[in-house]
Amino acid sequence: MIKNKSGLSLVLSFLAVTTVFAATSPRPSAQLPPVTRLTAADMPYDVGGTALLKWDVRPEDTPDVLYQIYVSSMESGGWIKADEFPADTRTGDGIELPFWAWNASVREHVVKVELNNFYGEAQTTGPVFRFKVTSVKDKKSYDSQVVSAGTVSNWFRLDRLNNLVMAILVFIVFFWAVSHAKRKGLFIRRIAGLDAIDEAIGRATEMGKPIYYLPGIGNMTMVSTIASTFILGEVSKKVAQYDSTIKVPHKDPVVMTVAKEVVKQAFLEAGRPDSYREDINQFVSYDQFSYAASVDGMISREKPAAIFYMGWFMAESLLLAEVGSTTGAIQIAGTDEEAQLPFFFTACDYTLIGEELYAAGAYLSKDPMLMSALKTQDFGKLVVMVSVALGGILASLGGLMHWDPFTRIIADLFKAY
Amino acid sequence: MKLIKKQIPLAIVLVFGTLTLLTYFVPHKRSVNFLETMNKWENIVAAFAFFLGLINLFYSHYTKISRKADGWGYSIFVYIGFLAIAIPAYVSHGKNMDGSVLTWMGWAFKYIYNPLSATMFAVLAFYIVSTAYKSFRIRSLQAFVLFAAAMFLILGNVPLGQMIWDKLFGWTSYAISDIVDWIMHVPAIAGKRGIMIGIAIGVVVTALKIIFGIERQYLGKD
Amino acid sequence: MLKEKLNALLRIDRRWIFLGLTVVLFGAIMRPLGLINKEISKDTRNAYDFMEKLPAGSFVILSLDYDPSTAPELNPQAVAVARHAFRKNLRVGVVTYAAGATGLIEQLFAVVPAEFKKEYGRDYIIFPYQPSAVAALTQMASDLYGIYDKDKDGKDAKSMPVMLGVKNYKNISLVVCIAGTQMPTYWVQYAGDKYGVPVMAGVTAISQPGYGPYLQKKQLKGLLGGMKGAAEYEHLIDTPGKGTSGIDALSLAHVMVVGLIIVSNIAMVILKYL
Amino acid sequence: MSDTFLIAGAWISAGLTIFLFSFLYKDNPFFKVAEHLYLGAGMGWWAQVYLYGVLRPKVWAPLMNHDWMVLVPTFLGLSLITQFIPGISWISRYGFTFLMGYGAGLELPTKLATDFVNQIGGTIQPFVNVAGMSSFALFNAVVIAGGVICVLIYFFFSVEHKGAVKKASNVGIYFLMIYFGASFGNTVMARFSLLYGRFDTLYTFSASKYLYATQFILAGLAVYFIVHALMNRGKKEIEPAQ
Repeated sequence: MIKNKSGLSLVLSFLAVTTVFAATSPRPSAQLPPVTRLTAADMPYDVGGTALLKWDVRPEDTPDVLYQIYVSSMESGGWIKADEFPADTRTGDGIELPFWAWNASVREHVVKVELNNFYGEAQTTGPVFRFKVTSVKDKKSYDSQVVSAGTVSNWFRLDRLNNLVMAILVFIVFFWAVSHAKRKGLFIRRIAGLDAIDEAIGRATEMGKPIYYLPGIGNMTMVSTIASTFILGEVSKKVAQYDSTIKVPHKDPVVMTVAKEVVKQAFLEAGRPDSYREDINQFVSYDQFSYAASVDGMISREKPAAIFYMGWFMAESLLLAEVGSTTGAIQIAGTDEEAQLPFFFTACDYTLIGEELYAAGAYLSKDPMLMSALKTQDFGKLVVMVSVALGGILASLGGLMHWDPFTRIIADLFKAY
Repeated sequence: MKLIKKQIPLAIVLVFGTLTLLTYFVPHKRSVNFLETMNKWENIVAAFAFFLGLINLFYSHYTKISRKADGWGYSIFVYIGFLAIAIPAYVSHGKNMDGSVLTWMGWAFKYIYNPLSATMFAVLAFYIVSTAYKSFRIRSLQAFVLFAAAMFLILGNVPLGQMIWDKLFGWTSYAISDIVDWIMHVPAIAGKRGIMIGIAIGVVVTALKIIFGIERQYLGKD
Repeated sequence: MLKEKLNALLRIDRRWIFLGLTVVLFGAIMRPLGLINKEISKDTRNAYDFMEKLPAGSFVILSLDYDPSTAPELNPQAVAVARHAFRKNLRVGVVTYAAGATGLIEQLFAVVPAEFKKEYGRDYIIFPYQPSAVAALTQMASDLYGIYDKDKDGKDAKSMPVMLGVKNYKNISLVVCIAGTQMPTYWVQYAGDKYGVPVMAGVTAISQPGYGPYLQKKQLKGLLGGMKGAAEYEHLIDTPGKGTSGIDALSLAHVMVVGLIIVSNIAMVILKYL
Repeated sequence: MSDTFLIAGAWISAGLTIFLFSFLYKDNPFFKVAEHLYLGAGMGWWAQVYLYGVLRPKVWAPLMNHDWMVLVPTFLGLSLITQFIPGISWISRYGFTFLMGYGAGLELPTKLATDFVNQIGGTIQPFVNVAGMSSFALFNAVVIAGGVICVLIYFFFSVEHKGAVKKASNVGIYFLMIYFGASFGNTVMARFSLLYGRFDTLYTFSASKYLYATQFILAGLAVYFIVHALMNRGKKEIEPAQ
């Protein structure tokens, strides 16, 4: 990929300069040797238009020395100043690339030259450009030899390899989980909040008061709503068994149609199809606050024994949970909307936090898709736990012992480029 | 028929999903050009998605009026509200300002849409106060920790709270802003990061399911 | 006897509490306490320092994605940040991905640039709303004119002096996203992490704690949170505005909330154990 | 724009604000009217933004310049709308699958980078400088790393929570509680700020310059509630949410 046409001249000048260098090593400060062993190449892993110049770090690289980079598109002359910087800066470790894609050496100056800044973008990828580095000290400048290179459009971001590996791992684990879930089922621990559901339904039956189940204001594409309908199935099955009553007010008509099916099925499975009534599910309002106001009214009139809030809730959580708590009902909530969790947590007896809601849905339904998604998430968490624990220990070890290349490897592995 | 109804759409999602995904790993000019075309297309298609919401709202209130459902009279105001903005917008050719002078549309924005939109959520401030009084119950150690963190934040956020802290706990030599900064930058980060990582994998799995046509709820029923 | 009274106190009609809040807050607006927020959080200071260090003439993107429903919190932030940018003689490009924001943006930029004698087209430019934030953010990595070819009035953007030498993220020194939506996350995810452009944000107080992980990892260079963030930034640029007066007015109401929680819980404890 | 219109604007603005607030006393027709106006006005505003800001420059103008490539996304976009037409609603799948494919393809690797790989990196990173770190900074780094692990254990569903796992997950809950507490505390400020914004406007409009808009409208609404209460005296009113 590197179109380096300076090979021969480079060797020649190298020979020439090393002899000079050897002869006059303790030189007076006014004199500065020109830069040698300059190479130009294409910047890897990019779209093109950026060239990479490298040359060795020298003992003369003090802050008062300046390097100037010149670029030209012509056979001779036509130099444009592309960059200028103090000689003690810009080494190989300044380029942000991981260890597997880049050798970050502090013994080398590395400078990226963005050709697009000086030439039209269409002409920068492909043609050969010429470069030279001029060292400046005390207003005197010393040119290096001229090297040339062209840039190309690359095909792979090697620096993003860690991301690709992780993506492929997630891919494999997910499809493995799907096939396992379908054949043998997967283990998911029982969610503590589910015990509270039984207790709440039991109490409602004793008191002879109704149960409210609010499926949130989300639509059927949301994982939280899907999980909520599975939990609704389980709750209504228990309700049917205990011969208690349940009410499910809705904001989304599509969710309502799904919920109707779910409740009907649950009553059938519990052997009580006779107690199923169409008005268990009722549509209240399309509008968030009107919905909340109407449901608040229903709750404060009927004073239910238990209220479930499961699904996607927004600001109305505040209005609902407060009224519920003042009626003295047992309240069990579950949502993945973080901003609402504090209100549920303070006003309810039990709260399923975020993924616990999905897990409860998966646990109850054994739905292979929910299960495998959850399993893949668990896999991801495992990766994080192990990496954080091991990486933390190794990084501090490396830090204490000053093994810089070692700590760099750890840091690079967990960095997105 | 199944081909054009189902298989081609699923092929579209597979092909466009995979190609767009690959642009992340392929820096080549062709990949950039492809992505640029996709960006422009996506931007236009997404614009039409707005009309779904518009038609949905108009239709649902139209049926309410035509069926004379409960409170159908209010539904008329949905159309009135729409026209109250749309007509001035048409008159002002979609411009808010004419130099430094409000146009009709700017006026409608400032005095109709702005107060409505702002007040809808300002109402919640009242419910926060009554929730704090009526249902914020410190029932357990967990709830107490939540309460304590909230307390530091509430006091630290306002100057009067900072003064009260200094009066009562000034002797500890910790300013409340130090404590708030610590809460926000140490334990809260751990909590949020723990939630975030699980959700990130969930999102990745969902994206995978969409690309491979496993997740197709959004297609609707046949 | 005490128990009955306490019970009655806890069951008080919530409209009395509403009235209490109205009195406390409206009173504070009519008669300000005059307290000034002096404690500056680390994140606000980082944001200020980052902007302060930019050389004059740098091109900065202001992504203003809030509609009237969160404007009282976020508009003061936007005003303070815009003032700072103009004072530093930075070039400002305004974008938005919230349709409700367009009117607020025009009202804001009808006032603030004039304070610094800044001219439209030379010192700042306002781009029109775009429906797909992800597409626009991705496009700006290679060629922003692919989507932002025209400004809000339909004039050619590329030929304006303010856009001189600006083509993609490589020419953009900073993105400040002030949003009541998920936009800061999008900026981090689709621009900051992916293409390496520095991003900082101003967000509502509700979402502020959620951005901690991005701040710790320096994916966000700084963060203003809610009205307090605005007040802090106003203090740093030494130009008090709506944030400073607002946070003062909120003082009493905040203390009232703390008081209510404590009083009601003490009452509960007495009812339960005495 | 003349003063008359500004005063009219103040009255409308103050009126709509107070109508929405009247919900706090109880649900009433004024609130419902304002609420429905809000839905419509929001759509009206969005419609004009899309029309003048997007469709005209992005679709209409290129078509006028014979840029036919725009037709592809336009057809995909229009296909979305067939969703409402029974029988041909399947056409909308073409638009939806394009949107979903593009979105999912872009999101997958970037989400992994931002919320996964970088978050692991962020947790480990402080330990690299362990040698030159203050003991407090080291303590914080350990708390963050330990906290992240404990929270993840709390959300780990593949093993039963017993013994050490249960202890760790219990510690995880406390980290979540601190996070939620911080978020609760800040929510208070956020909601109050919005209310402050509205009250500030109402206060402005209560000036004589605006002919005391706030006071008059408040008084009018109070009269309505009193009259309404008097007229319904004796009838058992359905108690609204208390």
